[in-house]
Amino acid sequence: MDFLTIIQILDSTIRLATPLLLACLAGFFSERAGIFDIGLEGKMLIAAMFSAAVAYVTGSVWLGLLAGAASSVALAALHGLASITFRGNQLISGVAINFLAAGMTVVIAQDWFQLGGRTPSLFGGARFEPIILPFAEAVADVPFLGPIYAELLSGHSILVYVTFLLVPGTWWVIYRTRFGLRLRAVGENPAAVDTAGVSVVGLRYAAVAICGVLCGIAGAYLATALQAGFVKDMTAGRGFIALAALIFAKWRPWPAMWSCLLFGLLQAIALRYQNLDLGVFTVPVQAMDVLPYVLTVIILAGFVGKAIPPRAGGVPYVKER
Amino acid sequence: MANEAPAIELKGISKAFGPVQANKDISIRVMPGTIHGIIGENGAGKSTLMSILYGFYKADAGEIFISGQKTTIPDSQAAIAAGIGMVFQHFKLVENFTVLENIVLGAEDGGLLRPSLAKARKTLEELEQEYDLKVDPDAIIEQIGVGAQQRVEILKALYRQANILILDEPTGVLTPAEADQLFRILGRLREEGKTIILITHKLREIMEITDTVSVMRRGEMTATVKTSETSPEELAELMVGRKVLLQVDKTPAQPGDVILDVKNLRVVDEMGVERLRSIDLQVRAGEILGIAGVAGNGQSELLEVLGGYMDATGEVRVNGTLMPLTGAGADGRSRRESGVSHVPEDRQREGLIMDFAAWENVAFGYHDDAAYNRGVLMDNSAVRADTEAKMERFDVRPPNPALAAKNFSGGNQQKIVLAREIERNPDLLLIGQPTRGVDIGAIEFIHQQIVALRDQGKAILLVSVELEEILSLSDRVAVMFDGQIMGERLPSQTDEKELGLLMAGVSGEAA
Amino acid sequence: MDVVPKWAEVTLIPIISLLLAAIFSAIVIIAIGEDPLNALKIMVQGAFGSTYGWGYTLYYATNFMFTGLAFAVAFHASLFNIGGEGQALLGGLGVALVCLLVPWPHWTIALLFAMIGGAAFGALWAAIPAWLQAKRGSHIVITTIMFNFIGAAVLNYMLVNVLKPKGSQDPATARFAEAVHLPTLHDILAPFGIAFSKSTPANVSLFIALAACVLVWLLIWRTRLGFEIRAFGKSQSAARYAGISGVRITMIAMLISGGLAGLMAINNVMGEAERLVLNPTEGAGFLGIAVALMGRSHPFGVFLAAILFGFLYQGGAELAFFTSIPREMIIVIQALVIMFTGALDNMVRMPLERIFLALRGKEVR
Amino acid sequence: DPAIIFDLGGKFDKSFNEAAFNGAKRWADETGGSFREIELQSEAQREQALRRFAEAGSNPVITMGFAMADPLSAVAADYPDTKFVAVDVTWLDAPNVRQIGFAEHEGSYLVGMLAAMASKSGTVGFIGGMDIPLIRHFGCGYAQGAKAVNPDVKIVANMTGTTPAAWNDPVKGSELTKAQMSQGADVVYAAAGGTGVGVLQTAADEGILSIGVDSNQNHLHPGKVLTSMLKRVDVAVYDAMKAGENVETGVFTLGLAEEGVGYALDENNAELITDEMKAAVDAAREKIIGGEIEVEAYYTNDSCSALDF
Ligand SMILES: Nc1ncnc2c1ncn2[C@@H]1O[C@H](COP(=O)(O)OP(=O)(O)OP(=O)(O)O)[C@@H](O)[C@H]1O
Ligand SMILES: Nc1ncnc2c1ncn2[C@@H]1O[C@H](COP(=O)(O)OP(=O)(O)OP(=O)(O)O)[C@@H](O)[C@H]1O
Ligand SMILES: [Mg+2]
Ligand SMILES: [Mg+2]
Repeated sequence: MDFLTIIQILDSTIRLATPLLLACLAGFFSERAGIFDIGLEGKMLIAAMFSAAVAYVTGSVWLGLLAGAASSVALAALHGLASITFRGNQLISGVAINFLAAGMTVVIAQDWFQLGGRTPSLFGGARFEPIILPFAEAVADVPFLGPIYAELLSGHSILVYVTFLLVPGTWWVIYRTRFGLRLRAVGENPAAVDTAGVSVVGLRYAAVAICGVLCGIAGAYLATALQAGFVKDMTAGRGFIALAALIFAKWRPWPAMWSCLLFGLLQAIALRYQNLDLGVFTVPVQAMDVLPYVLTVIILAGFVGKAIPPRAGGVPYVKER
Repeated sequence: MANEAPAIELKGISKAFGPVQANKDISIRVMPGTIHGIIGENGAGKSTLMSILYGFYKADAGEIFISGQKTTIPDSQAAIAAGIGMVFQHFKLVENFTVLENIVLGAEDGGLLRPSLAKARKTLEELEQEYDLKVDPDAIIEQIGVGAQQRVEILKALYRQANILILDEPTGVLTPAEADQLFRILGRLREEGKTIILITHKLREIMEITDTVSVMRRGEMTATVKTSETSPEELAELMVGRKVLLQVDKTPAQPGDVILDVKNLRVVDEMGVERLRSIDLQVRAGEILGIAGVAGNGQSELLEVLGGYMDATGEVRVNGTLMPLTGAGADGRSRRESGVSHVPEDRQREGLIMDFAAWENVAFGYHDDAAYNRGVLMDNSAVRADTEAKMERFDVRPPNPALAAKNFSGGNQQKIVLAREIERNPDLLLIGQPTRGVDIGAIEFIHQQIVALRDQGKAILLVSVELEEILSLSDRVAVMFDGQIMGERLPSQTDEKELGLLMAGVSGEAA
Repeated sequence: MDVVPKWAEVTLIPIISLLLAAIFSAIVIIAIGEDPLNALKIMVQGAFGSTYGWGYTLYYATNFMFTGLAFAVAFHASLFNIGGEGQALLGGLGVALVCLLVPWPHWTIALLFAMIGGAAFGALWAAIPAWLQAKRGSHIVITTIMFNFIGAAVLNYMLVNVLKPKGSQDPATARFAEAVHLPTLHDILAPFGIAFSKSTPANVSLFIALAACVLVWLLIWRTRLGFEIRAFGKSQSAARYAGISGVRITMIAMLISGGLAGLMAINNVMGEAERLVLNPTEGAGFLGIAVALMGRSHPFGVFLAAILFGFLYQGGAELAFFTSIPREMIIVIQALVIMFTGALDNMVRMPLERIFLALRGKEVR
Repeated sequence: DPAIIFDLGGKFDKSFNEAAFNGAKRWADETGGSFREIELQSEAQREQALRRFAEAGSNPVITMGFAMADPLSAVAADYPDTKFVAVDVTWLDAPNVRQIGFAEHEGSYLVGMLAAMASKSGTVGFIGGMDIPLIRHFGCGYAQGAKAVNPDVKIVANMTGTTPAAWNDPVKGSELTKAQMSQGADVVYAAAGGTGVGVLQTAADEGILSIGVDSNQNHLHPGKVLTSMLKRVDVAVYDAMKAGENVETGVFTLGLAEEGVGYALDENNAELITDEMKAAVDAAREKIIGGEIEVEAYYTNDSCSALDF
């Protein structure tokens, strides 16, 4: 495997990891506040649809992003209504949201565009274009560092850079601000937050809303940066992988980034080396296809200890019945 | 002084939880600079009333006056603003946060954490100095003892500049020394003019420290008296509605064969810390061995090892048979089959399954018993019938086998566990903290049951942090400190002071 | 302690919730320019209006009973088995191998062994995540998600490279022999003089699913093992105290769960398709989660929820025959039903509680 | 009236269901007739839909996809008066079924030739959807065509996955395209449903050529899609509907000769296909029709000599 291949695989890793990381951070905020969310997938999906639809209609990808985030926040609010206000089962609510998004995206897109639940292809200002970092071309020929800068770091859409900046951002918010302290506390012991005079409901809704925004960006990234339009079910299970990454990272921001990158890397490798010929026999395509999942299980079993979720996670806060 | 407005005045407070009327038209006045005690049976509505005052629950009816001002307290924020602080019966701390983080939570200055924490650290030092409330600000809550956790709760209130401090059963989890220290602190706070409401089941504490005392029964306030004008006996009667024996009534023990024989018992935890260091002890048939000690000195581990669910090395014999201490056979079930019953220290975490009905909890651990089974299926009606019988014998209220454990008061939960374990007719009964958080009526009953079991010739190992309880129940007392037995005494030949010293690790000879 | 009486809890609340789901579905249908009342009529008619409709409704419900029960059993041990889909896929492989490899003389024997094969393969697919959870603490949610993907790949490999008859274009096994075809409801009911539609896939597996409901109920609520499973699920610390082994319960609960999911294959693979195709489960494993949660993990609740989803599937298919409502609309309706009956049930319960309290007056404690 | 049953992908799959829908619509528009339709959602509905339409008197009943073969074999005999038209099925023994197969490998052969001729790097790519024999069949013909032009051509082939999600994962399609580019591919052929949208998009973005499938996808990125492998399902459906109840039954394989498959040439890709390329491909087409060139079908041995899967 030569150097350039490695660069390309890593480049692919970054693209594949970005939507995972956004969704993972979204889940991070929600679950750290004690609201479990298996509806990441659905929120991403609806955001992908609305961002592409609005970007197409207005010709502005930024308006698309806004619309995507808004639609995702709307589903997040529904989740909040069910799990915070009405203290419902958070898992059921998440399942319902995934179904709702899978159905609604196609119904709406079909109603609007008559393209069988697709949106028309986006072009020009309706898409996020890659950003070439300064001097990328100039230094491209510098050995070793040149390609790393020009090929690997440069040339992604702005959302990629934003996403990776969100990791230290999230860390800072969670561990260095009042909001973060309260958020973590409400996921561990909401009664402590309540008796300290802070609104549990308010905090949880805030967390769920942040989750919605981040899922919205993830969906918009898929439909308007990586792709040029919405195709039904285009999230293809990424919300669930993000959830796995979150558990893998034990609900911490930096490890979340590393685990998303790991998942991205495994996928990138599997995509590049199908039918791995080992001389003696050829590894079938199916085996390469599941490599990321098998490795996840092995890593989980071998290296990661017990992951302890936020203690109040998944449990509605009831102080009197 | 006389015509000063009361610090707190509640008028006609009522509160229902669904069909349960927890508080019914309650009025109360507490003057500033006094300590006001509230006593009452489990489930009488004490905690509910205080939670209303603190804005945790909303009252259905009634008015609250703070320093003569009519105040509405819709949430805890408002209570804090009105200068009220509360230490709940079950602490409201974030277990994996540091002490400092718990203290600033909700009382931060500004959006950034560092300045808040720095300021809190300074204030905390001053408060520690002023009230002698020692805690390490950087310790993680779950790693410090309950006593320290309670100090954190008090510091939390003081940090919010509370003038009115409510403590709900603060001494339930404290050692005598810790309790004494708490009362010194409360005394100092009173001197400063702060108002304190103290809920407790311990009449001794009421008599010792309060100025006035109110008695609650079944959601109503039945009496408010000056402490100096009443007696423990009178209070107990007001509370329970009948005469209560405050002393355990028992005959001298008649020890028989050695039932439990422990030699060189050691436990090392996952972190490599030695929890038990070479414990040797024996319990004979027909005697109660009391283990005294500050919580966290190995008593819990001792009970868990004997109960079969903590790995250890050494020798444990029951009725002369060697018990496996690791691997197969080292579990609660096998231990029960060997004639060991165990009333665990923490009834809500271990002794009971809170979501299970009472009858399921009565079967819990004994669900293999032939009497509870018919072929491959469990005989639920047999269990229910047995539960009804047990509930009646142990006066569990309400005597409803279908009610979930979580819906019983603490005292009644404890009675369910006791009924289950005692009625098994074990050779050896391990019993931890039998009366924690239980009202005096129930304590009297539980103590009688334990003594009766001893008189049937059973061996009993009693672990309690209540020295009074240890002294009145045990036939012999062993004191544990730092995983070791510091010494053994006969209750008739020792006193709380001597035991207190042993508990603090001052060895027998020096004491 | 409960404010809302039991009869209202099991009738009034679900009915009002379903009504709300129907209202919101109607709004969406109106928004895309169709007639909701007509749609409802078609769905109810189509699902319950004939033995033909019932046949399909019950066929789908059978699938959901198996996967719903599978999830419920693990859930009682507080294990969140998202792997029903993969376990049911593998169960399909087990059933197919049993049916293809042995020339069975009669369907009864074949069914017995197919049940063993399906359950064994399903249980096997649950065993690894279970063991990892019990021994290594690997989070069962992740491992079962991963095993769903891995299971799909295994099935794909087996079908494309091993089981597909040579030269066939269809990545599916050969058709099972005539002898292993299961009797349909038509065949079963005919001797009793009941004319049941001949052309529906509902088959004898329905009775096995119903039996599974009863057996699971017995297991969970009437046996020592079930008692231990529930105890462990409610409080691991108490289970430890009582000497209930967590490793043992985790393994057993997951094996039963995987086995039940694998059993589903007798319905869809052996009973309906009579061969193994790619993606035979079609999400029934995932829907089992919703079914179990809506049924409050109680076998009878699972049964009712399974029928409800069977209705939505079959009614939805009829909708597709007679209207131009897009098929994704059915998914939306399902989502709304799950949402209102499963997650927003308190929205109905809370006002009802107030009403019942007012009706009842207070009792003093 | 005729009826049509779309396969699980749905009638707007940008692929063969959509082609069928277009054929049906064309018939309806031209004749003013109407047809009934259903998009399947589950396996169990296959048989259900067949019976439903047959009992409702629809004739002919047109089905899409090889997966209908099995239910048809069970149902067709029950409705001897109904004609069934099965697209992508050629192996049933049923007198009242018109079975239509397409020689996808022949069409793929032609686009394979075009790919090899258009490639400057000598490496061409193939991206399949879910790994099933049908898709391997496409890939096998493609590889043979490419090798016929340039025996040293390197063919990079990938499948998107092993679950149905593989048909709707354009992101993975993009990544596969980029991966194939890094291995030198400068023309990629996508036979991957919705995933292909991502392939064509990325190829266009990155400045390489792509090849569409089933219907003419040249217009999606004018000047950047080299060609599309046409599978004239629309024609097959249109013809069947037009023939109505009298549709001829039997097995029909539509290859190059019948114009059932082919490659798309229109104003969008006119500049990409030089006269020499066109001449070479058309010559090969004639030879295939004439039997001089035999394109190996993957199904024959479940293997492909030109390409490893
Ligand atoms: N959150 C709650 N929801 C429903 N009912 C409650 C709740 N808290 C208390 N109750 C009911 O109100 C009654 C009064 O409870 P409360 O906690 O005030 O008693 P208490 O006097 O503090 O008892 P204890 O001595 O055991 O602490 C109880 O019997 C209980 O049934
Ligand atoms: N959420 C609740 N729902 C119903 N009853 C409750 C609830 N919370 C508390 N209770 C009841 O309130 C009463 C008092 O409970 P509380 O929380 O004060 O502790 P307790 O049971 O007395 O425990 P402890 O042993 O710590 O004193 C009990 O009857 C308890 O069952
Ligand atoms: Mg209380
Ligand atoms: Mg109590």
